Amino acid sequence: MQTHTAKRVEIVIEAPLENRLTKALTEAGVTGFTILPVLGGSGRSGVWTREGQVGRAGMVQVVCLIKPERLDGLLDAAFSVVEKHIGVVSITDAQVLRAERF
Amino acid sequence: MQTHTAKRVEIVIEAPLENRLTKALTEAGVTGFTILPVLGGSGRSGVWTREGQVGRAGMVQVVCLIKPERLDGLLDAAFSVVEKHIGVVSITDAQVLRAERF
Amino acid sequence: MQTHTAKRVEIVIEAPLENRLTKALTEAGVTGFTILPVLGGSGRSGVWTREGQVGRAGMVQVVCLIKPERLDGLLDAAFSVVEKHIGVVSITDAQVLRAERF
Amino acid sequence: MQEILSLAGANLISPIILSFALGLAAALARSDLTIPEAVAKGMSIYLLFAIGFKGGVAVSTHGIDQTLILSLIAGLILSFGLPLIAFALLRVMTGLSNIDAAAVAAHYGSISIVTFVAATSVLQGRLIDSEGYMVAVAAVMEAPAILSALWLVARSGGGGKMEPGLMRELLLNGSIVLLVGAFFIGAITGEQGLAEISPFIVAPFKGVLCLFLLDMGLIAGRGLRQSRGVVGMGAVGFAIVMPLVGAMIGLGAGLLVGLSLGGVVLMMVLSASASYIAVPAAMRVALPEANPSVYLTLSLGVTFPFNLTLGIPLYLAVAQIVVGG
Amino acid sequence: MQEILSLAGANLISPIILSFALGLAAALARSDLTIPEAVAKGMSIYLLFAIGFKGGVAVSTHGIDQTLILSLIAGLILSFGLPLIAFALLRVMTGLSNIDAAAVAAHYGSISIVTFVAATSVLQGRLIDSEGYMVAVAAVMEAPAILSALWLVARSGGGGKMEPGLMRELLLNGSIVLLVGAFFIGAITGEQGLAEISPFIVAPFKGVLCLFLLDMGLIAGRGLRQSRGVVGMGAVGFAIVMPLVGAMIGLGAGLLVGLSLGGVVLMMVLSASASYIAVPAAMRVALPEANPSVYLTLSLGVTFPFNLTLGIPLYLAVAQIVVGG
Amino acid sequence: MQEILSLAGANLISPIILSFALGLAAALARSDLTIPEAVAKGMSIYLLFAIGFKGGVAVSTHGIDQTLILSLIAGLILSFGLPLIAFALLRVMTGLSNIDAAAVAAHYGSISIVTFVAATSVLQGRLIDSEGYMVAVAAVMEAPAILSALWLVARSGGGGKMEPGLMRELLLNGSIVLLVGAFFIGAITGEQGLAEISPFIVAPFKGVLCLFLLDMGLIAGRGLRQSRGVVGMGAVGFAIVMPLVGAMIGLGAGLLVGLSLGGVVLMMVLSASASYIAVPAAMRVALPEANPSVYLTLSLGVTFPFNLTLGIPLYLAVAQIVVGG
Ligand SMILES: Nc1ncnc2c1ncn2[C@@H]1O[C@H](COP(=O)(O)O)[C@@H](O)[C@H]1O
Ligand SMILES: Nc1ncnc2c1ncn2[C@@H]1O[C@H](COP(=O)(O)O)[C@@H](O)[C@H]1O
Ligand SMILES: Nc1ncnc2c1ncn2[C@@H]1O[C@H](COP(=O)(O)O)[C@@H](O)[C@H]1O
Ligand code: NA
Ligand code: NA
Ligand code: NA
Repeated sequence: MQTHTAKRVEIVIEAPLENRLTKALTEAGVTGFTILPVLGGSGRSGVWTREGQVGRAGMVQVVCLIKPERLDGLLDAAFSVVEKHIGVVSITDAQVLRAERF
Repeated sequence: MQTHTAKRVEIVIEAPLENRLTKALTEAGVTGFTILPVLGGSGRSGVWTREGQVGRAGMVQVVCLIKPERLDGLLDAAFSVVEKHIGVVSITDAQVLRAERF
Repeated sequence: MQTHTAKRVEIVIEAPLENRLTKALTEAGVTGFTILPVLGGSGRSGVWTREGQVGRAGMVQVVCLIKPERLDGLLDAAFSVVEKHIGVVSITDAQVLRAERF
Repeated sequence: MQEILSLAGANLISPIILSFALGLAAALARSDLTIPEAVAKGMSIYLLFAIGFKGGVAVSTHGIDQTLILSLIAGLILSFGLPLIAFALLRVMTGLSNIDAAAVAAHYGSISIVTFVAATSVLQGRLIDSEGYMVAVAAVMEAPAILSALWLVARSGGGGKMEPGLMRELLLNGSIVLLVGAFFIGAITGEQGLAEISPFIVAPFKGVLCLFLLDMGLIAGRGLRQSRGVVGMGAVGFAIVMPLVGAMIGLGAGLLVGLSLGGVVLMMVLSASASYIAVPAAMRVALPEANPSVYLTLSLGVTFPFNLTLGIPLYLAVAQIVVGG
Repeated sequence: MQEILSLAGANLISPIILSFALGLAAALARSDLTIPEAVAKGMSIYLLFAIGFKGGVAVSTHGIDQTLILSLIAGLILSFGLPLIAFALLRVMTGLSNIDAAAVAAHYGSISIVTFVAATSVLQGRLIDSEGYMVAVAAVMEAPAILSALWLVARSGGGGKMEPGLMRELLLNGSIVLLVGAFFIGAITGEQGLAEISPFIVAPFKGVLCLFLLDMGLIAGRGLRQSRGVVGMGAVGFAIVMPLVGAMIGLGAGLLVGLSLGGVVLMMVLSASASYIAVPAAMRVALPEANPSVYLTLSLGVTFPFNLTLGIPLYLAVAQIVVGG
Repeated sequence: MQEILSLAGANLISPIILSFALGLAAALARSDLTIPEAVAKGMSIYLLFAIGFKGGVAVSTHGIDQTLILSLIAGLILSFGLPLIAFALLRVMTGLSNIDAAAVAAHYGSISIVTFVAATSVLQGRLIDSEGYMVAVAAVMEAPAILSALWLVARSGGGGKMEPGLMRELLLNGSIVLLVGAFFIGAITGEQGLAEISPFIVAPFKGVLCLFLLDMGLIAGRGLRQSRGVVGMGAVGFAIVMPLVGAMIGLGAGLLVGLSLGGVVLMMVLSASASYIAVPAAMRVALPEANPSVYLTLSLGVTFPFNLTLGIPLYLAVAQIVVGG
């Protein structure tokens, strides 16, 4: 089956920043993303868990599949939001079906 | 530690199609998969979120690790379900422990 | 934007083992990880779903981004926990922003 | 007319309607107020269980009416038939494609159980009795409309073939199973069963309904905000005309079958209401090319609030005039 | 006999049992009816809190019985001892491996709090009092059986060593902490505390129990569907014989300790019931080689419904004959 | 003094406080007891809806007091002003950075709705009436403190500029919208609306509050366990002194405005309490450099339990002495 080269960017970011991140991504021309819930984690700022939380606590993982040539725009947009905040960004090489979608 | 080459296929698909997808995968000889919840996302068909939904709304992410030689069969099976539907498919090169499992 | 080579390790493991895994990882010097919920899945031990479960049932996915040179330590630690249990481990090559964090 | 207005006015300032309005306003103002998916699903399970159970108890108390079978048959016919009328109206009033029109039509043949519950609540508030088995009629009306819609699409050569397994899925749909199951539990355990669990399923019912309608308002508002421009004025007009047409046909059916005043009102409400939970999911499987924004906006964004606020009191007033009482 | 049957009959048509049956039937028919995990967990937290609290209030009202300590000790001994009997029975009746047999045995030494709750409900329905601290006995019986099972495995050289930290995890298990904690809150705040929150923990209790049992039915049905062929007839036989054996031993213990009729019944029920929440999770840590399908199918798929439907009325009838009353 | 102690004693053994203590103890002992996020959010939605609604009904019954507007203005001024006092205290008592101190100050200018609810509960238990619109005062006090904190940071050149959109987010925050919305629904539907849903929002209220406080205890305990060493003794001292200072200022404001005894107590409680839901999320957006462990430990780990256990009875006693009654 015909596949196309793409980048898979996965950003773990604090939930209160989710809207700002997706807005920045959209403004940078990212046309699609998927948001996964996160149960908990650990990092330099300590251990945390979503259990029992009431407010907009915790983190989410935003996944974007994009054409490789759009990666830099996306990373700039993501970085502008993640910069001062807690969170991690990873990029992997991927193949996608139906390239017209990205 | 000894690792083995594999493909990691991640399919974001509408929740009402989940059963059909996993059935097609199983019929194509895929022996294992993991289903992750999805909170929301955005794509050509607009923005959506799982919050407050009652029915089988929203999407899920199905993750399959498979031997590279089984990739084509899997993609054919996945595509037959995803084809007319909303959803994205990405493939990344991975290493796995315990190859006998895939 | 400057990125750095890293490994993305994704471990699907039974929820009752989560604490033991993250403890082993921490002892192996892994400084960060993220835990994603899992809805269900299928493997050699059959099909399962989280729906309606009451106890610490089901599985979780632990994601670690690490410097490549720490991969072996991490895999040894992970394997010591996963070994006798249900679960899968996959490793992909990734790029990360802000290498000082890993 | 005077009476209809005062009825509608009284209806409009009930906590239930105001909760819906609050959700709608919050979503339109882009507040981050949300109800977790699990809680929303939990409330819907509670409501289905309670309404089914109470219907069953009513049947066990009042006995099985001769009209029970007739009502079920009427429900079946309505659910099969209303999509055809809806489809014809849509062809006249809107420029929707065949497939979109068929998908919308399926929603209007099926029912909204929350609208049904709200109507029951209004009837109770006015001490009007209704046949307990109307719950079973509601269950019977959930799925057939989908078949009619698929037939409409197939007829015009547009695909929409019956997926293998879809039929079973439709009939064993979670809400139908829960509603019918609870109905039978209520019918078997009767007044005694009700006494055991009524502090759970009767007393707090309206309060739960408020929070559930808050959630429906949030979802409807979010949908309206995102679908600006997706549906034209014609489609919006349809979403108000169709419930009126449906209600009139339901009125006829209720009279023919010989239902009580309350039963007639509920038959009107079932016919007038449009699904927004079960049918959308089925459409994603059976008619994936149809645009979800269209049918969700119409059924949840227009018809649902219309029925909730103006429709129910109107149908009640009309039924009172026709049936007397 | 006559009486046992009529008791069982009355028990079978209670909303609680019928809700379980509905869940079971829905899952076996592959309906997509599900209850969200968070809602199921929420209901279990509610039930544990309510049952613990009410037990504590009962103790604060009736005072601490001389038999309290004896009952706790009896519970400990039963939980340690029943797995040995279960293991022996399993060796005779089934071809399960040592490890699988030990894992199953752990479940039967521990308890099912929902079965306990259902029994309490039946007792209340018949206006039979029971010792409030039986809740504490239930808590005490949760964990020891796991140690016996590990010892059984270790003895036969099959690994199953005590993982570091497991002991603390078992004793500070969420359900035990909640049950015991609520028990103390109830004991401290007494009747006055109960008055404050009884519209929450008393009135709607049975209704919540219905929905919870609906969920248990769904899980049990799903499990049964997936485990066809995993457990043989011998194992199924064990899952019916073992509760009977357990109940008889519990009867003896209850009489020895000097419990009231209600207390004896509850002791029988605790001994007869098998864990399907806490112990399975512990087994995944301590005996990962044991097959979860086997122990879940037996404890949740066979023993749980058996106790719920036939077991409880049977134990009650037997206790009434023996104790009188 | 005697009386304060007995009041505090009675307060300490209420099911609500003991539930909090249970959660705290369970988390500190590292039990795996947790309440699912969706259930916790569901309970908070329930509590906000109920408290808002009841406040609205009280206003609709007792009419709008002259002091309503004055109270709202007092609330605004307190929320803007208290952070400045808190900041000054923090500079004196602790070595926190400007940014951390400002972030903590924001929490103490804002309010804890659960503390408010617990105080209402204590007042009701003592049959002391209070102004229904104090709920609206609570809503008004949620957000302004955040602006003061940002101003404090900006003044010292430390960034903390007002993010675009943050203002709208703060005002349309889910809890504010729900609280105010339910308040209006209650005010519009009045006693009649309350009668319809009181079995849902009145009767089980305290029980739900118990489980919610169990969850708060779990979170607070988890936080305390993880933040050992993060906050010094000075900061802990601040977290006990600041509520006392806040309460005294609230007392003055309440007297100036002319509130009833109950209203004065609630004004004290609002001033004394610190936010741990809305403000932390806003701080992550507006002052990401501030350390969440510091402000969460102080507001949820120290001030919240202090107010819940000793603070409320103390404030009530003081108010009774000053106001009389
Ligand atoms: N190396 C890592 N791998 C995966 N997730 C991480 C990693 N480091 C941090 N995270 C996630 O990002 C959150 C914040 O990280 P930090 O900013 O280091 O406190 C953590 O709680 C984790 O969920
Ligand atoms: N480029 C993308 N990257 C990640 N997820 C995507 C992307 N495009 C679409 N999706 C996901 O797939 C769903 C449907 O996409 P679409 O069919 O484009 O509307 C979206 O709501 C997202 O959850
Ligand atoms: N090939 C695979 N790809 C993705 N997930 C898998 C795979 N195999 C197993 N899993 C996950 O691991 C769980 C246990 O697998 P197993 O030990 O094979 O029963 C399954 O239920 C899946 O969630
Ligand atoms: Na209809
Ligand atoms: Na037992
Ligand atoms: Na304050």
